[in-house]
Amino acid sequence: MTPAPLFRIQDLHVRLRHRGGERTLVREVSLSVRSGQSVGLVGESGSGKSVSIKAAMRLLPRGTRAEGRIAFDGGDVLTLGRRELARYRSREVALIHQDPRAHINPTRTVGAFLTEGVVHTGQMNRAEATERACALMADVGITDAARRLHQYPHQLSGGLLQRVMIVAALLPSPRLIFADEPTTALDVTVQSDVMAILLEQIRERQVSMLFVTHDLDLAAAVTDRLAVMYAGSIVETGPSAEISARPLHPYTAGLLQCRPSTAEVKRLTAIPGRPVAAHEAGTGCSFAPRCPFAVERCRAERPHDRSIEGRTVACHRVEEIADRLEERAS
Amino acid sequence: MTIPAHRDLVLDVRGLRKTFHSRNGGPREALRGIGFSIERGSCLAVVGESGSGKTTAARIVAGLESATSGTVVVTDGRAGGKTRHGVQMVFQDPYGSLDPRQAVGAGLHELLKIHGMRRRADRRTRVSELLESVGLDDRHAGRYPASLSGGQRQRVAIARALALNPALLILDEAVSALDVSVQAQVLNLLADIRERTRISYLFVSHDLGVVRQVSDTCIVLRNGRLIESGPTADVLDAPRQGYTRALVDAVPRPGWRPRRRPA
Amino acid sequence: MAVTLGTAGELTRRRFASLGRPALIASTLVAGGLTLIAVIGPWIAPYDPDATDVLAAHQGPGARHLLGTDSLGRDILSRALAGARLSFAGPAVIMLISTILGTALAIFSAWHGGRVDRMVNRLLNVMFSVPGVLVAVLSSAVFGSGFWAPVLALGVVYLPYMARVVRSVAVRERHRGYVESLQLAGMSSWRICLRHLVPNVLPIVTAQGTYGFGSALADFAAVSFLGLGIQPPAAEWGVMVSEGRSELLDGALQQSLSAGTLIVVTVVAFNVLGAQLSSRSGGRR
Amino acid sequence: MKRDHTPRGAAARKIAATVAGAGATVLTASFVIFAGLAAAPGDPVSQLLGAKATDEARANMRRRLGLDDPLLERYRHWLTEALHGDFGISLTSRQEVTDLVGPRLATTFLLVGMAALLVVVVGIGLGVVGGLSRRGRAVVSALVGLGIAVPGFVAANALIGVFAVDLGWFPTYGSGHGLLDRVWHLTLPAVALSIGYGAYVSQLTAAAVAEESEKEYVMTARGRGVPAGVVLRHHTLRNAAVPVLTASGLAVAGLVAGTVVVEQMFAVDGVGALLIRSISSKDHPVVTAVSLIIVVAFVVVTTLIDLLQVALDPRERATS
Repeated sequence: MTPAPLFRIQDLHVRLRHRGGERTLVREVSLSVRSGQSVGLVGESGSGKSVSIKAAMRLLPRGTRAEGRIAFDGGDVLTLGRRELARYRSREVALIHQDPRAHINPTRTVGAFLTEGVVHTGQMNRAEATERACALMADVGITDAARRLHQYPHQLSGGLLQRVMIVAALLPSPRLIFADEPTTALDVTVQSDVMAILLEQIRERQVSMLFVTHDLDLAAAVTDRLAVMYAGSIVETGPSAEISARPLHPYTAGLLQCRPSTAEVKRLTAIPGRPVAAHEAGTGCSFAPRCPFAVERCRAERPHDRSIEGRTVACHRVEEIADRLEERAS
Repeated sequence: MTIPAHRDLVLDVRGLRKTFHSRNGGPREALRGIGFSIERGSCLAVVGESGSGKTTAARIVAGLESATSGTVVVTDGRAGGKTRHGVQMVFQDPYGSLDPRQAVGAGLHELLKIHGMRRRADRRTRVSELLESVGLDDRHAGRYPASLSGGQRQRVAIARALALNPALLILDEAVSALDVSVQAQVLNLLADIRERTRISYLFVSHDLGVVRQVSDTCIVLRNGRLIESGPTADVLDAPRQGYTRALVDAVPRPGWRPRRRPA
Repeated sequence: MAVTLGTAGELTRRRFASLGRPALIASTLVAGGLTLIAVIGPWIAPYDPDATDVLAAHQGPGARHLLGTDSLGRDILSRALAGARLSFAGPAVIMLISTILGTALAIFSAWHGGRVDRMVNRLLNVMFSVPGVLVAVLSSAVFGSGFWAPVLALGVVYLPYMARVVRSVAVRERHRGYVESLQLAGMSSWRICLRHLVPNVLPIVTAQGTYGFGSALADFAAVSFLGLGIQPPAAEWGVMVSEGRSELLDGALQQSLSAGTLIVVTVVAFNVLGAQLSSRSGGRR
Repeated sequence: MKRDHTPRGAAARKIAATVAGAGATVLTASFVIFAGLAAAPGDPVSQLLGAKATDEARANMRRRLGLDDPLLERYRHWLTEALHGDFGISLTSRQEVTDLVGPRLATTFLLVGMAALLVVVVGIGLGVVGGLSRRGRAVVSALVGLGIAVPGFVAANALIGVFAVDLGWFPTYGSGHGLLDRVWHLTLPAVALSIGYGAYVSQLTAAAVAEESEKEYVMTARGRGVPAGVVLRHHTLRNAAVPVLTASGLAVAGLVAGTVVVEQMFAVDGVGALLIRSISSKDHPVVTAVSLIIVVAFVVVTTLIDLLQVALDPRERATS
């Protein structure tokens, strides 16, 4: 048997109090990340991918409730006490946000931002933290580190600021990094640069990563495994290369086909309708209204995870349609 | 570059310069002398990263901004007034592209009315036509923007632009804010419209995949300078400039690896 | 001034707004009721508010005089009801002036942007940096006391508050795609401003106007209280508080208390209503 | 022209511009006040000499007061004198305006100081409680909502009725002699003066603290396991300080102008009461001087806030 994964989400439900009732944001999500592994969590807006990460950090906003089990190294994250939670957040995991400018306090210096995490949780004194921050800044290609420490966020470009965010994440030597759309706000060439730096650093240090993005091509290129989310649920999980080469869920296939390529021109196979949020989905498969393969059963009954070709796919008809998904593309 | 006389140009831009004067930061040159042209019925893509000047160029062509120097000639076959009715524009943000306090149909009626369509019955027919041409129908006429999805809003914005029969439609990152699955629908719609009519597009985008799908020719801008231009297929498949190469290489695709920029 | 009272008001209103729907209904009822009294007050007053009766002076609350009588024997309830009209007329005119001029200035400024906008902004800052009470008091010094001097002065004092808030919304709307595409469609600036910009800033104008009405009412009463606005023996709440002050030392609270309470209730009602309207207008996006 | 584009240069320019703007405001205000009062009805000469004076005496007085000169000339003259500390002679008491204003200024300053202390300590304190605790929020909201709606002159009446007349703890009017007696006399006026502005400050503080505690960078800090106390001090309160200090400054500036009403209410013999009295008696030299003092105090406070902002917010310091 393989050893237990470093991080595991089982049957996660996230609900939000809304006008007296409750609204489902995330439904029955299960996911695991092994030591040293990178997993991509891919979905469009409202799919619940960012909410899942916030639940894993216990950073959900007020009025939101998470149920299920989130295990890190065997311990249950959702029931951690105050002290253990602080330890988990400060030493075991780290979070890289999408918009570094909003997530770094504009009135404090870059140095204060970088070191606060390790200094105020008693992992290093300020001098050690500063020294290590300088070393890491050099590693991620930030020149003139000593000067940068005294600058304010508004004096740095977006790409540079995101590298500062990466340094902040690496500083306490975490075992798992959550990256929430870390490059979405950046230009493509900067994205490539920042992504390369991030990958280089986590590989060197054997850090695991859960990478959240809306860009399936990007996720497939930088992760070992992928989980594709739609309307608050995971519809397909499997090795990244296999999923992008041969998608088994109609939604994954649709996403791959509607993405315009830089290399060839063809009429795009669009998915009709618009992406829905978890609470808008009916009783059946949430993708059924947009799915060209949907039958009566799909609209009536929510599909369970099926194992096929070493993957997990939430589709009633996966065996029947697996081979027809690619044909549609051409 | 001389232009053969037989080419039917809808837009001809030459020597475009734009300098912004901010009060504290000193002058900033957004465009440093660029030129391009669009043949009737074709689509030119303007490609570049943030700060390249692509949006400034589009806004100058539309007449929303004035150039510091250079010429913009629009040939729409009609007598032009102060604003160029022959040029219409669709903007990036689907939430800002429509007046939140005006129903879709009322907005279209208003546009047609100020352009001389007096009879209500005529306008009603035209509104139906326009909605249909962007994949919507009369049921959407009574709706307010708040009840429409992002993709539907951009469709309405396109219908509004088409209402004035422009010779040139500027699309400024018009599909960038949409989810991929919806983006594809709108891209297909734009292709259909161009097939049906003789409209030309000026398509501003940072997304090379999208550019490849919609445009015939493209120009690459960087820091206000024109780096490279030509047929889109040539530019993207065999870029001649290092910067264009870097742009193309940075787009994730199967088998792609992110690369650090040389320091 | 870099940080604005406008922003402060925004934050402040958001606190009130958290009170929710019951607050909206209650404040609408109270504000509406008081406004109705301001219109019909003189007709429903049980006694002539100006009729003196020295023999019946200084009476406490009782069956004949529900709120008692003042030092000249006038019925306090009647004076409070009849006084509502002048007390409301002042702030109504003040808000009319500041709303119309402030909104026009804000839209003008937002539409032209650039240098015009910077100049208007500077003008507003200068107007902010002059204390309002002082302007009202000095206006009475120059033009003489009465209704119009403080009202015109306060109308100008309240203008920047309105203009600042409306301008921020108008600037945001100005640069949205729909306004620019209307320009490209060849619509005249006038039409775009009147048919598209004004409707979109109207909710915030109403909210700010309602909110400001409460403060304007208090300020106008204060000027009358100082003896520089409405003059005795006219019935007006500020005048009543002032006249009640001398009775206070004899332990007769009712005149100053009833007029004071009316002022406070009115201000609270309009503040809460303004906050509710503003949170509802902002919730659009 | 070569400009210094470093952050320090930008900050220096910003400070210079702020101070220059303040000076311009004061100068403009002084002219508007002077010109306005000059145009006001009422003849200072009759006031000084009485109605029975001969025409010759009147003409002499007019000349002595320079009333026949053009407005700008008179303003220039007045400004020169004022800059040397001479604001002329009161038309009613015939005293030097400076002698009239000087002692009263001390009383008013004490009153404003006491009220400012109340506004800042109680206002900010309540605001922080209201902004952080969800239970405290409702109580603070109600208190503050009421406080903001009670005009100073109404509050004054209630305070006099309860604490001075009924309970007899404080004097009903007057400004007292000696520091302690003065503080005792000025307590009720200071409370009346501070209620509205205190409520304003605590409301704004509560809103700013609540808003800051929902900011993304606060979440970043929490997500790194930084203890709640540190997050509160380094992020929430640190960043709320900018709007809170601004509001407090504006409130203190407002207190200065508010003395006009409250002094009248409690018969405190300060500059505010003097202003109202002088307006009623058309004593224009005194009105001009007192108004100008109030404007200067107001502008000084608001300018200090602007400068404080530049110090607190690094973005304000930079070229924008």
